[in-house]
Amino acid sequence: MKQVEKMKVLRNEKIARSIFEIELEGNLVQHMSGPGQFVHLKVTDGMDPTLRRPVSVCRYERKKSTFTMLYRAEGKGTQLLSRKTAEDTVDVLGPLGTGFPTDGLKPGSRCLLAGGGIGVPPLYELARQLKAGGHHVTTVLGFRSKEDVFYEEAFREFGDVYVTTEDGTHGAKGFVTDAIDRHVPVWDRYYACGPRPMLRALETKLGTGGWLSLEERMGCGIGACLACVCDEKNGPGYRKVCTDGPVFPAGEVVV
Amino acid sequence: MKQVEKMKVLRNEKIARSIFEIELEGNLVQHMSGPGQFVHLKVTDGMDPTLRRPVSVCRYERKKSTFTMLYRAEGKGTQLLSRKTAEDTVDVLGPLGTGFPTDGLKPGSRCLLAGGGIGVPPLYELARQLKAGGHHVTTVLGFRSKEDVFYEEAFREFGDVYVTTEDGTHGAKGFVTDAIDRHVPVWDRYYACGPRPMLRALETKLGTGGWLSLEERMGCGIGACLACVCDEKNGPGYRKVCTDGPVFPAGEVVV
Amino acid sequence: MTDMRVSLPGLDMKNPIMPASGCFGFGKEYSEFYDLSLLGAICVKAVTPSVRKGNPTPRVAETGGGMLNAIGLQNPGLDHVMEDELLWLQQFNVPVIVNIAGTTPEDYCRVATAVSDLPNVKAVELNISCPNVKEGGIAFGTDPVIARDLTEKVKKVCSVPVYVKLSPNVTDIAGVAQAVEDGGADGLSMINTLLGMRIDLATGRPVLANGTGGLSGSAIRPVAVRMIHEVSRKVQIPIIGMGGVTCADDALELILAGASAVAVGTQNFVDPFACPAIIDELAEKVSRYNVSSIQELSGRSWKTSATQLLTNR
Amino acid sequence: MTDMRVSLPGLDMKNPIMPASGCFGFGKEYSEFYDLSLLGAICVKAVTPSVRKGNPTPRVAETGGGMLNAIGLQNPGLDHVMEDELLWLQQFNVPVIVNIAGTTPEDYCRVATAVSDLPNVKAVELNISCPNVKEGGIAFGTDPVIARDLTEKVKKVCSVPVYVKLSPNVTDIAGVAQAVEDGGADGLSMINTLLGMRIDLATGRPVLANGTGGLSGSAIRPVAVRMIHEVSRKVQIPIIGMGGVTCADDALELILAGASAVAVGTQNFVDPFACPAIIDELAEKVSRYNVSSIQELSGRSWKTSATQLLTNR
Ligand SMILES: Cc1cc2nc3c(=O)[nH]c(=O)nc-3n(C[C@H](O)[C@H](O)[C@H](O)COP(=O)(O)OP(=O)(O)OC[C@H]3O[C@@H](n4cnc5c(N)ncnc54)[C@H](O)[C@@H]3O)c2cc1C
Ligand SMILES: Cc1cc2nc3c(=O)[nH]c(=O)nc-3n(C[C@H](O)[C@H](O)[C@H](O)COP(=O)(O)OP(=O)(O)OC[C@H]3O[C@@H](n4cnc5c(N)ncnc54)[C@H](O)[C@@H]3O)c2cc1C
Ligand SMILES: Cc1cc2nc3c(=O)[nH]c(=O)nc-3n(C[C@H](O)[C@H](O)[C@H](O)COP(=O)(O)O)c2cc1C
Ligand SMILES: Cc1cc2nc3c(=O)[nH]c(=O)nc-3n(C[C@H](O)[C@H](O)[C@H](O)COP(=O)(O)O)c2cc1C
Ligand code: FES
Ligand code: FES
Repeated sequence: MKQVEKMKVLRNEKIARSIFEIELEGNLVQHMSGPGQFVHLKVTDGMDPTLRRPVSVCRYERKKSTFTMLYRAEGKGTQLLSRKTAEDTVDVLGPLGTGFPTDGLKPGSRCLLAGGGIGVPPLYELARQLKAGGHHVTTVLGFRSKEDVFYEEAFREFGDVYVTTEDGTHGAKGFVTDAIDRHVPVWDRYYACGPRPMLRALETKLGTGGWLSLEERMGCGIGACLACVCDEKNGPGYRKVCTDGPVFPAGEVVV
Repeated sequence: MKQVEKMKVLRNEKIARSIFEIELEGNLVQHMSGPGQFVHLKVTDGMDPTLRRPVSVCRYERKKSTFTMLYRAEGKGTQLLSRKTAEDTVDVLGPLGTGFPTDGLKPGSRCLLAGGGIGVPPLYELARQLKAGGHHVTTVLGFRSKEDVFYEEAFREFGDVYVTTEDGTHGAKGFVTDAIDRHVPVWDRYYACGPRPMLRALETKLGTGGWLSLEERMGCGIGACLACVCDEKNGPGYRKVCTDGPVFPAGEVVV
Repeated sequence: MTDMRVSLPGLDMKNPIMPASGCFGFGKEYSEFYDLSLLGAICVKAVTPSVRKGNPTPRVAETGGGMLNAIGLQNPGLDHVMEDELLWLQQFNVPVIVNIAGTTPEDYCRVATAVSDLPNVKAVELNISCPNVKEGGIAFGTDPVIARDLTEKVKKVCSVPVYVKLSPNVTDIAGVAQAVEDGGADGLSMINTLLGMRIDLATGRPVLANGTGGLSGSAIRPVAVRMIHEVSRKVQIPIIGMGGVTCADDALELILAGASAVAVGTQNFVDPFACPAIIDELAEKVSRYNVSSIQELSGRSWKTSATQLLTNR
Repeated sequence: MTDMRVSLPGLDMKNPIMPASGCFGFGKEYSEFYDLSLLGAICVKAVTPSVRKGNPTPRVAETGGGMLNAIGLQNPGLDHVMEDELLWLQQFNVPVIVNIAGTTPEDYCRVATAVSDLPNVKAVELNISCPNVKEGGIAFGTDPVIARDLTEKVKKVCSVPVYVKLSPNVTDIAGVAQAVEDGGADGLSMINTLLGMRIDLATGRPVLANGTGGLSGSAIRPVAVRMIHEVSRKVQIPIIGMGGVTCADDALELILAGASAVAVGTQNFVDPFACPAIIDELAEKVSRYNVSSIQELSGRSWKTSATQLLTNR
């Protein structure tokens, strides 16, 4: 069930260049139903900025009624969010969207997780749940530069981690696709989240058998305004990123 | 010299129904040149609300570089201001306007100060300076109701104080003009600040020989936009409340 | 307790608040948040005879105090809307207004004829003001002669009252309003979005794939107020007001300007509970006025001279 | 360092930023804050042949993301402006644009003839778009034929280049723009304010004594961008863009849309240092683009296809 809740900020700290980690507490967490969902945030009481901001759930703890997000403080909304401190509240609409499926996998499956930049966060909860489900997780993370890298160690808890940077200042120089070529010859299913060019490259290289998480500009976040549509790959129809997605099977929609 | 300065909030507390007292610290105080001036406040970094808010200087301490304002938290801007806490900053444009003159008075003059509601604050610094200048101060304050009364004791420091409330819940029932009738038969000069109907009544009753502080909706606050004009009483011209005023000699402009 | 009911041609409303077309889909998504029967009415997304895919993305952009959209009238087409969406809405005790768009008068007539047969469709709203499509849409709304002609044609075939939704992107909105009144319109809806654009500073190109889009939200409320104020003085038919309503005070402003009912658009995206929240708050606010029915407040800004309208304040 | 100079008919500007008419008086007040020679140009408050008292107060009202004003062209009249204000401005090394208003073409001609004799007056701007006066003003700006005729008349008598300031309150702004271009205008200024209104909920009456007022500020920037984008493609003369500019990014947006220079209005009230702050910030922002002169960015939104314009980001 989708909720609107003023959730309490437990902490909000910078973990890499422009990247913040925020933890919120509230009842809404009870409704989260798996990795890859997102929430739609109103960061101020006033009307500036006007629209909510969609941000992925990075991890959630149902027992503690808390969840964590990682976000890049760049524009007006995310910058305001970065100024929130413990005891402040954030108006959260969520949980929203259809996340990464973890069912239908044979026990002990080899899962490849590929994340680029600020697309990395939702893969964390995914990795955790896959590992808990007895699967093997290999994570490939791509960043621009050394200062942008985050959560490399966090992912190591769940399996092998390969990091690439575009300028080679950390990990291997290149893109996630290069690291996959080199280190991940086989996998049973792949999951990816990141910028469109990365998703396109992955889909081309790895084909179907994977799941892609998309970003699109949003209005309502709940399926009513039709701002966030993407086209069906083979057909005249469309999908809404906010409700049908943000996660789609590779090959279903035009990335 | 007019300045723009991010001034530090020292304290900000409620002192009556919807009425707050805020103390700010900064270099701008050095430029204040007498009672009755005002400042133009920007209460947020963003653009909501758009315009600055004019608020009178209630008292200032040049040595400590601090000044105090009293304001009614009612609309969007003043409500945001009321949420500021110590260590926050407020963007202040000022000091602005031409305040109450205290010169030209014979030593030991009897000064009548009449304030209504949120028009009371600028009279405080005036009373202080008049008293320091060796004059006799009598203050008449009018409020709606008991809960709205503030600074009654503060003014007692400088001389007699008579309070009226419209509903009679505190002091005498009635208006400041009633209290003047009853208690202040003679005076050498009067000063007034409050709602227009009060100023009109005072001007009619007391005639010239006084100074009135006016309010008007403002744009720039510095004389450029012509939002805040009032008409000359005897002539085709006009005056700008923000620069020629807010204080005018009784009889000069149409109140 | 002030009477909050509003009675307009075809529409017996419990209160004057409805969602604005295109900002509420066909209601399903918001029914997950509250009972749609609470609403005064529901105005659904624009319907065209056949399915329409709309514009490429990005379709929305944020602006100071508002947003731009260029959805482009995406909708599943008349048949699907009739069989699925409007049928589904019958479970609620709320009048439905069907917003209609098209590229020819025949398009409008076809949709109007079909939907006006449904028991819960109590009125249609002719969208002659959509700025986001190349053909039709806004073209009908900028020329008074064409607007009147379209209204007449639809009136002939439509068995429920016809509201015409006006575009603010005109020199003389009162002229268009009077023309559609002459054409037989039962009411007006105003305003649709203002044509706007944002440019992405990184690419140097418009943010919206469509280039221009429709500006909505707080930013446009003063324009809506002045247009409703102007038009309501010149026509006899009632006005459903919209444009930047975010709270009960905003709705009241449009009503005092001359609107009889108020539609809430963009604010639904900010707060999914916007409509019921405004309905509750409005009842509380209106109780402070010295009126027995909210209808008495419509057009008070020009019907009576300045008086302290509020009883306690 | 990118070349920030901009050269427009009559105006050799150090940078593309100037205060907008009516938001800067005749400069005196702002000269207390900074050296006016820093500005690209100065556009002064509207001048009419004789003194004008303007509208009653309240003359301003705040709105979501903007403000309304109904000053009503108050000004001390041509003689006083010539002898006092414009003379005083000669001490600064900055071209002056005189904004002119009137109720007849003769009014405009008279002021234009007189002020164009002054050495520091490098251009005039015909305000055919003031929404706050009953006669003249906006009437000249909504009819292309009248607008062209006025432009022609002023061109005949005026010895400096003539800019015409367009009203956004029209169905077809490009039509008006083309008409004044045909009439011989050397440049365009756009946009003036959108006609708006606010109503006081306590009294039920308009907040402004004048009823309606002109909407300015962030709220209208998307409308300015789309109109500049549209008009700049259709005319050959340069555009001074304005409408909701609060920072260098906003100015850049108008330039990419098609403006050659940018005027800052309402933001001067929010921050008296707005113009010099934007000038500094703009130089820094523009240095990130791969251009040698800021003039190359004008109209890039439609002159070139989508490319990553920024060199580093
Ligand atoms: C399903 C989903 C999940 C996301 N998860 C994350 C996450 O975990 N961490 C994170 O940092 N970011 C995430 N994003 C991107 C995030 O929504 C944008 O970075 C954010 O909206 C930008 O807001 P701003 O205030 O910084 O920028 P502004 O420039 O002020 O934004 C202006 C407008 O554009 C929209 N916008 C700008 N960039 C994007 C974008 N990339 N995607 C969608 N809308 C955008 C904003 O929402 C707003 O409406 C996600 C986006 C989607 C759709
Ligand atoms: C010279 C001067 C001195 C003042 N001194 C004080 C003071 O010491 N304490 C105090 O509480 N108030 C004072 N006021 C009034 C104060 O400016 C308004 O109460 C305040 O601007 C209202 O802002 P808001 O955000 O509460 O209201 P909103 O309703 O959000 O205001 C909307 C707009 O209307 C303007 N406005 C509303 N009421 C007034 C008003 N009465 N006068 C001028 N503009 C108004 C606001 O500035 C703003 O532009 C003074 C006004 C002037 C002109
Ligand atoms: C995303 C979106 C889609 C819209 N779609 C339609 C539509 O299909 N038909 C229509 O008549 N108006 C449409 N509108 C206009 C609204 O109904 C309304 O007139 C406008 O948004 C102003 O109201 P607001 O400021 O409350 O949003 C749409 C507006 C938005 C924001
Ligand atoms: C208080 C005020 C007074 C104005 N006076 C004039 C004027 O005299 N002549 C004119 O052409 N425009 C006038 N304008 C319009 C501005 O020059 C400008 O076109 C408009 O405000 C949009 O820019 P902005 O959003 O940056 O304010 C005035 C605007 C304001 C806010
Ligand atoms: S954001 Fe509104 S439908 Fe997806
Ligand atoms: S507020 Fe601008 S002139 Fe007084």
